[in-house]
Amino acid sequence: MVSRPYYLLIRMSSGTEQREPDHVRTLGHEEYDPIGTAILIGIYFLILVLLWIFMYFVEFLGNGPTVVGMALTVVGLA
Amino acid sequence: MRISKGALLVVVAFLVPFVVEFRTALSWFGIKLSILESLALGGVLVIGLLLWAVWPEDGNGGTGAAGSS
Amino acid sequence: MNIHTYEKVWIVASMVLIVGFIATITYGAVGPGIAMIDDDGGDINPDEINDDERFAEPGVEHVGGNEYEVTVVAQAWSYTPSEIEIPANSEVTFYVTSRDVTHSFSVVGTNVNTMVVPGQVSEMTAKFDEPDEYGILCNEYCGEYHHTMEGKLNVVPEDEFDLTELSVEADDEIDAGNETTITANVTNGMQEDLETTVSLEIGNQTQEEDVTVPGDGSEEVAFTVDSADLDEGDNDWTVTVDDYEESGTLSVVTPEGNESADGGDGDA
Amino acid sequence: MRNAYLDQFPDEARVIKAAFWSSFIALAIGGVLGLVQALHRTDVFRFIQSPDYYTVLTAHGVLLVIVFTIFFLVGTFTWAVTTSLDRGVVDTRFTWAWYIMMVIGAALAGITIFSGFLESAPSILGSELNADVLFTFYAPLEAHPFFYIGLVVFVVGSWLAGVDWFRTWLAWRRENPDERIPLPTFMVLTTTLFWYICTLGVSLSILVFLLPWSLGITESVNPLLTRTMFWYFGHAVVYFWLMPAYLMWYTMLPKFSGGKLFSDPLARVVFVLFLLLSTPLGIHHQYLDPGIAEGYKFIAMTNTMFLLLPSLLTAFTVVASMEHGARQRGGEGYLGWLKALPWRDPIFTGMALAGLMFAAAGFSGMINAGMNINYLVHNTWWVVGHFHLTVGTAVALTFMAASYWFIPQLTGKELWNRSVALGQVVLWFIGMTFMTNAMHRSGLFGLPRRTAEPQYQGFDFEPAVGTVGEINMQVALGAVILTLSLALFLLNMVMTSIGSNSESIPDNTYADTLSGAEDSPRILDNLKLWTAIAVVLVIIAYTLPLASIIDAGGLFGPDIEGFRLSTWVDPAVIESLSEVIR
Repeated sequence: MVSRPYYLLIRMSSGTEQREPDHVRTLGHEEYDPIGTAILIGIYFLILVLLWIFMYFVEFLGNGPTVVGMALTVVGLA
Repeated sequence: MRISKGALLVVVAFLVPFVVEFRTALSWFGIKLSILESLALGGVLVIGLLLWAVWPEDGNGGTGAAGSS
Repeated sequence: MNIHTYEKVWIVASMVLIVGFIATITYGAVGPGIAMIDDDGGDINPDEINDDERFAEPGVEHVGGNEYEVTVVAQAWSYTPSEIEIPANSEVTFYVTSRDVTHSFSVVGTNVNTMVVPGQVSEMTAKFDEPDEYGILCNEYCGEYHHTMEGKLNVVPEDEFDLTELSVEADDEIDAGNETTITANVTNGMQEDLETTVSLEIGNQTQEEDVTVPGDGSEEVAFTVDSADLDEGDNDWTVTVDDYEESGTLSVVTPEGNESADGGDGDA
Repeated sequence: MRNAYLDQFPDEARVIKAAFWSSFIALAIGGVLGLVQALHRTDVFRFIQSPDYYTVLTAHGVLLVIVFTIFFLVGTFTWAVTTSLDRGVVDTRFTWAWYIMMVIGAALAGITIFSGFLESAPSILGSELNADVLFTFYAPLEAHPFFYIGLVVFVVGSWLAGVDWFRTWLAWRRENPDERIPLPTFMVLTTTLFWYICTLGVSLSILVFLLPWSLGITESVNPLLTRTMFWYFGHAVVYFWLMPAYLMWYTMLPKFSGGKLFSDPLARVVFVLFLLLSTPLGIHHQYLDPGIAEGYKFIAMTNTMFLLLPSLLTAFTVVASMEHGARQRGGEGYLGWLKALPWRDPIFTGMALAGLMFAAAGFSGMINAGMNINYLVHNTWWVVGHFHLTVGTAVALTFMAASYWFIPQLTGKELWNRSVALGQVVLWFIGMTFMTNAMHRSGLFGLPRRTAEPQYQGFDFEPAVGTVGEINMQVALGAVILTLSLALFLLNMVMTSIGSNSESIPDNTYADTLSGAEDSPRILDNLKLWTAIAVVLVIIAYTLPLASIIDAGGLFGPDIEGFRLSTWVDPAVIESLSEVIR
């Protein structure tokens, strides 16, 4: 029923796993690609970028008047 | 059941931030939902979700990963 | 180290995000020229606020052109002045300090917002392009009536704004037959000269005089009033400069021992 | 044979249990006070006077962000050290000593705060007993000396807890000279190190300036200096609360998901970054403070932004570990694996929802960190929304979920009701959604935080979206749901504790790793090196700002006396003010 070679059907010996009857296979580091994680975190990245742009350029810069420098202050430290 | 009861509960819970934030987001585009409309939208989504969840899965009928709980 | 490819990609993406944030903020500082509140305001001893050149008389001052300075003293639980009026299309530098505990000076619905720490002067400059009315509130806890600490900032149309002040010196009474002077003192807080007309209405008479009040100066206009032109008893007068006016009453009295003494001083 | 924590370390289990219960008591009181505030300031239901609101707020803040979190932390860390080193603490009497010290400190500060409710508080040491100064106790607002003493005693207690963990680790090191530090212990030690670094600031501020001043020994303080020293500690402390939650996400959540931790080396890197960067960024809380040059604020901002990195890395590692679990449980597809996660399990679900809320908090935190954008949100309700997502959800919800695992481990009794527990964590999530969404939105139009009645005479707020009334309703609704959730949690804890012994408690273990410690360079374990770099970074970030503040205002400020605004005010002033208010 499970076709891919690295899906090993095992029973965990550890007592903690007794509550996990649906543990069906064991994946090692090499054969596991967290593709779902990559997708989720990609979505998160997009949300962050879009909301940042919205917050900075629409909400913040649109919320004037704003404190401005008498002369242009150039921040160049660090 | 297409989804475990626990997962269903969590998905229903997720609808709350979805509707709340969706309402906020819509208003940026000038679409303003009243509280009643938002509640109705939430209700429709919950019912839709419940129907989807209890509808028998068509095609290959495994019980799914978490069907046992 | 054994780092998965996806994770490497994510580390790079995270760094891009971080650098992008810093770049946006730097753009805000350089492009629109947004400055942070900093140590330019200097420090001040809270006990000496009343003796301080800047804070002794808090309020609006004209610097020149469209530049203004507003000094504000915050204390539990009010601002002095509590209502600020400035013209539209102006560049305003606020100086705010605290007499007692930490407050804030936050103009609601704008990005003009600073902490007010005792011992420090918060200095910030902002441009007000359009007429509007803003609330000011304290957003730092400053004691049990913190929530009552508020003020107002009114940005009025340019042509409705001036820093003119009018004060009038006048006698209360004048002996019949004599002359007196009503002196109007017009102060001009703006740096430019103010050309205006001072007028006095008394009885059914009107006197007018055109004056030029120098920038940041004052001018006195003296109107001579002859009791002969007035009714016996109380005469209401009004001095007007632009939108400002001051009123009073001048009583014409008959000096004692005068021939018309008919058992009563005037209409008392 | 049962092998719960209680069976392995019965003596330590008793101390940890005591610490957890101290934490729960603070949570219960602080949580109820939160409801009082939410209903009061939204004008839904007012039964206290507005001046008392600030006493409530002080108690809510101190009890939840100091007492609740840190008691839970010391319990968790003691568990983590003993479990991962597989040895008990060196001497439980010492463990009890620091625990009792922390209790005394918390009680002293707590009693002082609560005296603020009394009509006429007792006068001790020459001043009235109260501390309406909020969690930040900015001078020259002045609290009773007992408040400061209580805080210091509590913090010193936590220092001794750190000594206890280090001692235990050193004892283990002698027995295992060549082994890598187990990951949970590594996390505990790095966190403790930055706790030492950051609390130095606030302790000095209290011991050198605030306490002598409140006792009348010194005459004056420099408000900007004590404020800066507070924030030197004030942001690192939020990472201190967060680290036990991170520890749970890294070392327990993968196991509850049915998988293993994706990467031990990266977990170590993350904690090293926290050690390095947690402290030299406190000035980002002072972006709008006068008296601090823009350059220092910019440095604090870059440090803050780079501190996003460990949290972003954590997001990946933790989600990947969950996915690993889901796939081992048979999950398939790009996102279909999400269905295979154990959503029935309140421990897993609570932690997963907490992590999700933390992702949202990450965004509002980025806004807070963005120096000039801070003008928009500084001291508005936005900030309150932010930290109710972080400490109020990421931390609190993780702690509550973890308690469903810990309490059975520590008592040998089975959890009273798993369904109630599941409902509880979901309710917390829903309540927080309502509350924080409204708070964030209201910040954008300038609704202030820390204000009993944000209803002003001279002006109204102009929300771009919705109405103020709607915002208030949402917050009140959220607060009620949260209180209900809190009550269910406490009920479950009490019922579990009075239940009967069970033999079916799972073993006390923590998650395995896919990529273990052997994959990480040994230098990561060199705590001396990282501490030294952390200290250098602190010196770079703070020497110049502190020097210029002291240079301008002097160590003790320009003759600034204390203000105890609750007792100092002339009653006539209050009378006339309340006239105005009516």
